[in-house]
Amino acid sequence: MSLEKMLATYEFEQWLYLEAKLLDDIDFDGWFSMLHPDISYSMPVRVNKEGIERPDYSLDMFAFYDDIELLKIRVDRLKTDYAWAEIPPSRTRRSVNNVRLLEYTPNEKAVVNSYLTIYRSRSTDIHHDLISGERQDEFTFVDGEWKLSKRVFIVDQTTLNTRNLAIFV
Amino acid sequence: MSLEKMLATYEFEQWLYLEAKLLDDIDFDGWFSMLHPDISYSMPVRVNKEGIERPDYSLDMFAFYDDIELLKIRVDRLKTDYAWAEIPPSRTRRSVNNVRLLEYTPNEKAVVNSYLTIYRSRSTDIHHDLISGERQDEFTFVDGEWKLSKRVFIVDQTTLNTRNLAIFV
Amino acid sequence: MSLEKMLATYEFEQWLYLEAKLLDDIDFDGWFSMLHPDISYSMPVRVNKEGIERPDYSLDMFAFYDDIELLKIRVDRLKTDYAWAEIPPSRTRRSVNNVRLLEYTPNEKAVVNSYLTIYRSRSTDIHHDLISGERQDEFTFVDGEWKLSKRVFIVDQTTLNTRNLAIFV
Amino acid sequence: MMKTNINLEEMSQQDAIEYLKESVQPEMGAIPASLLGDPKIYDIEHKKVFLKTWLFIGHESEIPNKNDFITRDLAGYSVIISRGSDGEIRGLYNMCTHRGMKLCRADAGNKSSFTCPYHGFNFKNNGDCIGVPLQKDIYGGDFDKSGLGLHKIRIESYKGLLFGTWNDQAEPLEDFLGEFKWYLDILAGRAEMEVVGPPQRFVIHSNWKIGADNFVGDSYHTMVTHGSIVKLGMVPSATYSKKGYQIHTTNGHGLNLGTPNPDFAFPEELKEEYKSNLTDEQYDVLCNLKNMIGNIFPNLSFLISHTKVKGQLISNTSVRLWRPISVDKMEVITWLLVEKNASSDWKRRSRESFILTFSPSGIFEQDDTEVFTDITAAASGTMPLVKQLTFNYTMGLHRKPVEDFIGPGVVYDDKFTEANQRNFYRYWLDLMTS
Amino acid sequence: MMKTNINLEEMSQQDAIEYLKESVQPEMGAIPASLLGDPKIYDIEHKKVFLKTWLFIGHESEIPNKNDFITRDLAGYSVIISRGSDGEIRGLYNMCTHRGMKLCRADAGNKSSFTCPYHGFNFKNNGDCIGVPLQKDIYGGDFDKSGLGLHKIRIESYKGLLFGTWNDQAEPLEDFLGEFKWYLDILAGRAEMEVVGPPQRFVIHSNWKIGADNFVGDSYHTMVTHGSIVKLGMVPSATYSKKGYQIHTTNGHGLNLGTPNPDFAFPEELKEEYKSNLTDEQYDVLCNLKNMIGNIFPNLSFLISHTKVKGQLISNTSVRLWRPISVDKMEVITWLLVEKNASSDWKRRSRESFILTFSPSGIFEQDDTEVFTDITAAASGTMPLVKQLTFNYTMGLHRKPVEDFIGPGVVYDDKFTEANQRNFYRYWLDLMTS
Amino acid sequence: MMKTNINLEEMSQQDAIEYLKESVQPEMGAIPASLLGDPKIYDIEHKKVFLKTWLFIGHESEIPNKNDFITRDLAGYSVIISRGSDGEIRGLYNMCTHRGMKLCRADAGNKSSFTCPYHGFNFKNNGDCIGVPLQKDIYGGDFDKSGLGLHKIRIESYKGLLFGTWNDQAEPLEDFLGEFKWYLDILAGRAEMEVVGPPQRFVIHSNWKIGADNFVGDSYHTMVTHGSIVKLGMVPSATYSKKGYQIHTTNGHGLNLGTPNPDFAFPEELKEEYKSNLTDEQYDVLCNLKNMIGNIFPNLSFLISHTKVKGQLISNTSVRLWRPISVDKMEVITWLLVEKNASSDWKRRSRESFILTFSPSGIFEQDDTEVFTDITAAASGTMPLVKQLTFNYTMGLHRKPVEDFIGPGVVYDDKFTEANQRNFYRYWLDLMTS
Ligand code: FES
Ligand code: FES
Ligand code: FES
Ligand SMILES: [Fe+3]
Ligand SMILES: [Fe+3]
Ligand SMILES: [Fe+3]
Repeated sequence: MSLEKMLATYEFEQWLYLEAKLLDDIDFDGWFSMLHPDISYSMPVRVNKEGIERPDYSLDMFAFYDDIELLKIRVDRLKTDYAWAEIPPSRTRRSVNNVRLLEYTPNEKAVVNSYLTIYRSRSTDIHHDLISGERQDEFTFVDGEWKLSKRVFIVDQTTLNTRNLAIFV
Repeated sequence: MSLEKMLATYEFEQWLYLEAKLLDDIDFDGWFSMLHPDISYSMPVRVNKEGIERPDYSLDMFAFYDDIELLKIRVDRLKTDYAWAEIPPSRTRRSVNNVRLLEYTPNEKAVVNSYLTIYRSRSTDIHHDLISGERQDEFTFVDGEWKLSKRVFIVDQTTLNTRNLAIFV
Repeated sequence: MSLEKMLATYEFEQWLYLEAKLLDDIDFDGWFSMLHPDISYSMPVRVNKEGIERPDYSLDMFAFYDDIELLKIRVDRLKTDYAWAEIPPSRTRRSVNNVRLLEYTPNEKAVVNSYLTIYRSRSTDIHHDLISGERQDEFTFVDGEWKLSKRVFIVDQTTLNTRNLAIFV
Repeated sequence: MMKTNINLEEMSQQDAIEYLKESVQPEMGAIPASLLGDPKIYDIEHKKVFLKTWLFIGHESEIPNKNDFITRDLAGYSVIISRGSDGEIRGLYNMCTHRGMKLCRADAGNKSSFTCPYHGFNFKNNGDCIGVPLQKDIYGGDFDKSGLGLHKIRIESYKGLLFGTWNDQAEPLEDFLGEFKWYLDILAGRAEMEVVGPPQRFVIHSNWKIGADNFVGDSYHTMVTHGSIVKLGMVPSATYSKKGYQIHTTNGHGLNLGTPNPDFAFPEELKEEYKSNLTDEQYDVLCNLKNMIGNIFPNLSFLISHTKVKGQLISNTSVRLWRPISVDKMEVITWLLVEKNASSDWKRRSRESFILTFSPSGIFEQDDTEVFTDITAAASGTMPLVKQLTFNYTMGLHRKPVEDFIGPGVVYDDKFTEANQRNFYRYWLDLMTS
Repeated sequence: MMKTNINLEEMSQQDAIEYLKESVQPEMGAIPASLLGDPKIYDIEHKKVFLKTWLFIGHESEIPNKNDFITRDLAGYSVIISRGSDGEIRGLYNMCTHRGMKLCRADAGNKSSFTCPYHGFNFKNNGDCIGVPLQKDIYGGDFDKSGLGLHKIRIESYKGLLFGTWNDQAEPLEDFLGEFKWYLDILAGRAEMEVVGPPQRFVIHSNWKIGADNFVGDSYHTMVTHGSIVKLGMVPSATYSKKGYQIHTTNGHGLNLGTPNPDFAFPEELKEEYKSNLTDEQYDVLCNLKNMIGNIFPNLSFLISHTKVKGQLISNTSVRLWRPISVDKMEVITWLLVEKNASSDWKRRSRESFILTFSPSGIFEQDDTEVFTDITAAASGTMPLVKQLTFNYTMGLHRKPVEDFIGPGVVYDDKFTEANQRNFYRYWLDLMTS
Repeated sequence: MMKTNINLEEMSQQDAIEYLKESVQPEMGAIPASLLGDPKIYDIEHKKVFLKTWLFIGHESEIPNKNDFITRDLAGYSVIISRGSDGEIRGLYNMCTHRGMKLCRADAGNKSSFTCPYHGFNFKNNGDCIGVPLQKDIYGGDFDKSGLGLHKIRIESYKGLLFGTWNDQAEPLEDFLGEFKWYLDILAGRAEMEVVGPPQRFVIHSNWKIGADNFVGDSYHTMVTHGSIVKLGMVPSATYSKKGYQIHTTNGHGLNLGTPNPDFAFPEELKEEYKSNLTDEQYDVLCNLKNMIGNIFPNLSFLISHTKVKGQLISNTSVRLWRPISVDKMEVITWLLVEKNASSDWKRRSRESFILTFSPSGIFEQDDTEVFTDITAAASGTMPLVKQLTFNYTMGLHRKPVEDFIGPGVVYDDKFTEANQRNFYRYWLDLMTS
């Protein structure tokens, strides 16, 4: 197993951990600064097929289908005093798992696959929500930093069991 | 901390992540090809003891107690059109955690301990199952590849809170 | 990304995995031996704020606020035959995630941030508890070993949805 | 004053209905909080409303071809909506008539028949039982398969909108919709419309009526609940949502017409198609349409929204079902509708604006869900009954309807009124007490 | 036709029972779907069936030695099954009689007495209260410990199978089993049997009766539900499961006897032991036994299965409890039984085949669980009542029992009939309406 | 003997109350297990007890400044406890009177008014409705805001302890506390007390009464349940908890006074403050106080505990609410109280000992939670009713109260008696049957 590949994997693991920390700490600007201006950020609708035919998600409908402009709108909105959905913010915990480096060109491009479990606790509710899924990410290297240039989040439910997606995946 | 040990740990982390991905993607043949022909694959029944005496699982009864032949039967079955339990397949997510390399002889043998959480969402049910436990794995090196030669899965429940084990652990 | 930093991160990941295993295996002495005599071990009460002002936990009230002496009392107690809360012990699984090395002075001091999810199954109850939160840890190097000298556990609930904290976080 | 004697759980269904007659006073603008939180009322509602009225189950464009099918929920039960080999659309209870197994577990597909996983009985997609393994031998000679056809569900459609009902005596769909059809033409019949992708689904811990109530008449909340959107400049002003008409018809249906609109909210190139599908009056409304928000009783809300995204105006048309799961829980299911003949770019932008504003991640949607959840919690349990907590629906009670509007129904020339909610609860009460 | 007047929740228990008398018609093969989904029926069932009849709680071999004990669930309550120092087996409610604390929290162990964690009252494993800390001082002189003995549960056993009941008036176990004992001898009394390890436990969102119904008489589903096994060649043919006899006796018990079998399904070397434990007729049945699937009313199903694993024939004998948790949820608890005197290799292979086929991971088991879950969902709620959905249990109604079978009970010479289910629901109805 | 006729679910509320009158016999020391497990009793309890009596909601020191507020639960509903700009403390139902939205979602803060997130109605922290967007226009001229004030909750306080009630007819708090005030003075009035930080909250699957019962009179369990603490030498001996007095007054209140104490359990330097706040008799009790454990009916337990931590004696004073969530679930909410004028070191050590012993991680607390959970499970469902399971509360029935104690109430000179529980259940029964 190549040391270089391990180093690279480690780097993206840390990137994803930092991203999770910023989002869990409600540091939306910090998170936004990790995104590539050409980012494509999407979350397709998951469906029940007849059998094992794949993919079992939609290519036409999405819970997120954003570019950098739309993400900016979401971030700006969350910073107003009227974004009731997250006032006060949910207590979220984004556990990143099973990080796999699929493609890697040093200082240029990387394709990373990982699992995500979001624990969400809100207000005085004693119950929590769990959002589970897979991230198919692409990173582009810009001025010495890796930026997220593509994310597809495959959620593991056909009906989302959380009140909204006022949080990022 | 030795670099070699880290590299080896990383290698088995990646092995387990790939295994998880193949199972979550319903690629049973891909998964089967990662198994050693002499594999012992078991899941003992967990019990409540009087106090802290260990082990708190049975040495006589198991939810899985398979060798390669029996695993082949399960895989073949899942590929028929009559394996109703998984038609359509559950949406599973196998998060692998706390990977520890306990023994390691390069290009020969390795003993690996890890934690597993399986998130399972089925059909239109808005609720999910969680299966939590520990894997005690052994790997054998064959023709340049590590194959799983032993797995004991210690589940964290005395009563399994999922409808069946039509999925692998 | 520096190899040295990766090695160090790996080392603390393994430290936390070992700690989890000892606690999940009810090896309290083994766990206690990983603690620094000057340890500060605390878990503040989480609260709902008006908006996004942080921190959203108390600086005055805690579910744990222990030093080595108090932790010793807890460990000794759990070893008596009267610690009913954990007779028989809960089946716990401490999944450690998102380990980030924030500060590091070789053979001296380290600051580590990580996520923790505790799965807890008890007696014949078919339901499980999940305890989610963040660990802010500090380690001190003593006679060739890293000892935990500080832990702050930020739990992700304002009302703990588990019957007690007879388990360590 | 405490009235501890009130306790719906204690009451018989008839007593509870009597209580509703006394306490629910739509025309006075007085609606008891317990309507949103009491389990007994929810149970009666299930029988008197959801097993009796027409309920939305999908759009014809979701099953365009012969033998296409979708499985959908009808009042808590899975039904197969199938287009037969004869092109006809039918509804079948998705349960094998032999011993109750679920026949089909896919959300959608194409099949001319369904085989049961339990004993292999086979059913044509018109419901006929066409195969019973070893029938002669095990059921004997005079066994009659035809008695084992799948339970049929009445399905009727209007302008592509498919509705089903468990009630064999239900009035025809068009009668149920009545004058409201005039507005549904604009929503769903203005052009050939098609659904984009599968519906989105998510769960809110809310009573279903809060959603219907919000869409049927609550333009007023936009200023505050959606204040963040105003801040972002996506809608001109806080009172933007005030201008227009609030309209309701019989059977609890109602909508809010945002108008005028300096811009044409729809694809220019389709104007001819619109004209061919609408009357001059309807087309006139369409041309001035800024937005249209309403609810078809009981729980199908709809929305035409016209917003500026990335500096460009774009509209999106959607319908959403507030599907009750329990007294304090619902599944929200949303469909995006687009003009089939619109440009792919326009469709893409319409979807983009829909996802941004009214999908589960929608920046309008998400603040509403928070409100729905908190209201439900506040209305739950015994105290609201004991203390007789009552909500205030008197907004606009002093207003008179206008006579000169070109469309049917009772019309107010200002959207800030709760006349539509009063109309919604009036019909709800009529059904509950019928 | 809609009968919205039907609403069990509204009914008194007596009304509900009247409704059952009318609607449940086992002899006509008509069973309302609501029997599997209605909470009210479930509540009555708990009282009229589960608090009244004998229920399986384990096997004598699980507590072979003096002072051995196991804790088991009896109708939703933890009981201690203990073998006293006198060797006698007793059942005790696992609740301290002082103030209700649970006495013992281990699944199994060896103890002659139990001390309560709350105030330290001590109880002998025969239930006697033998210690009260500071008794004289705090309870005064004339306090009588003997009144504080643990609540005793009636326990009786047949061929090692232990049953308990909350009903002090229940008829003796052997009377309750009646003629069915003849077959239980073959199942559990053919040799000295022992349980292998602890039972396996898992949860299915299913009404318990679907499991009992499936095992008591449903050989028919094997062809389809378990079609995958046929594909794998583990059973000869799809109609393999048809050959044999379906048998039932009084009190709802029933089984299906797969026969003939060219091979002897059990350890050859134990033939003498079998002979010594069985009558010639029973031994004859054993020799031709291919499989045996049945149910002891209400919820103990059993199974002798003979399959080819790794090219070698092997049989396994198991019992399984469908323990109700709620109307739509049950815990399945399975025990593997083996001949104590069989070779360790035979035991190993028998366990292997059991785990492969009928454990939670069992390739038969898993497809059944899917069916059980879906049927339960389809039968839930009010609609099945309102629409009077009825399942069809007419299979084999045209058949006549055979007279010449060597065993007792009503016997059909073909397993593809629902006579056993009709018999099961008839006794269930008798209890419910008693 | 089985009495299957008993079935509270079947009974009307009135029948159930009759059943309680017969079966609950506090003076005989007989309490049916079903009191802790029956849902029907829980529902009645909610109305007859929790919507009627005074309930603890916090401490004045939590809102020291003008416009400070906290949100707290009162019988299942969120209320705002606010200190007005006039310094007065008020309770307001945290629900907008317009259409039911929750007004405030922070646990605590400082605000003079609250704006609703739904339509923007604005309310002063005295409850007055002071703003309605566009009021004149949309509600017309003669609309009267004053009718829309927030629902007021009666709030009264004693020695800093704040209580609220939904019952407008409830007797004044001081009358309700009656003679028990004498002891509350020692608990909460001995000096200026303040709450440390926010309360701690956790959930136990237990009926709330088990907690109240345990604190009101169960010193006896300490020997066993908390045997581990004895082992650790944190308390002198197993019977340590026996010495002292058990005292109860009217309305179900009761406490246990551990005494004598060779050491002074409180900060020496505050003796003057204590003297100035207490009568000589009360001060005398304080000086000899070893511990004090009790319960203010229904569900506020309190505790003064004096233990040795790290070789140093230290006391901590806390109150805990057993907040019912359902028949078998409660939220435990605990507050630590310290003398405001104590040294910061003493406060730190008092908090340390509180966290170690009675926080969610407390080494006393955790063993209790296990007991509470198991008792609740054993008392649940129908069987305890059918079998008439009854708990034994006869401890100390043979004892006579002492006459010479300096404090009020019925006093026993030994803590090992269940007189207080009998008194607790007597008042509970009076409320339930009133
Ligand atoms: S249940 Fe469908 S074939 Fe029997
Ligand atoms: S409850 Fe068992 S000793 Fe008191
Ligand atoms: S609900 Fe509060 S302003 Fe309307
Ligand atoms: Fe809105
Ligand atoms: Fe089967
Ligand atoms: Fe205690």
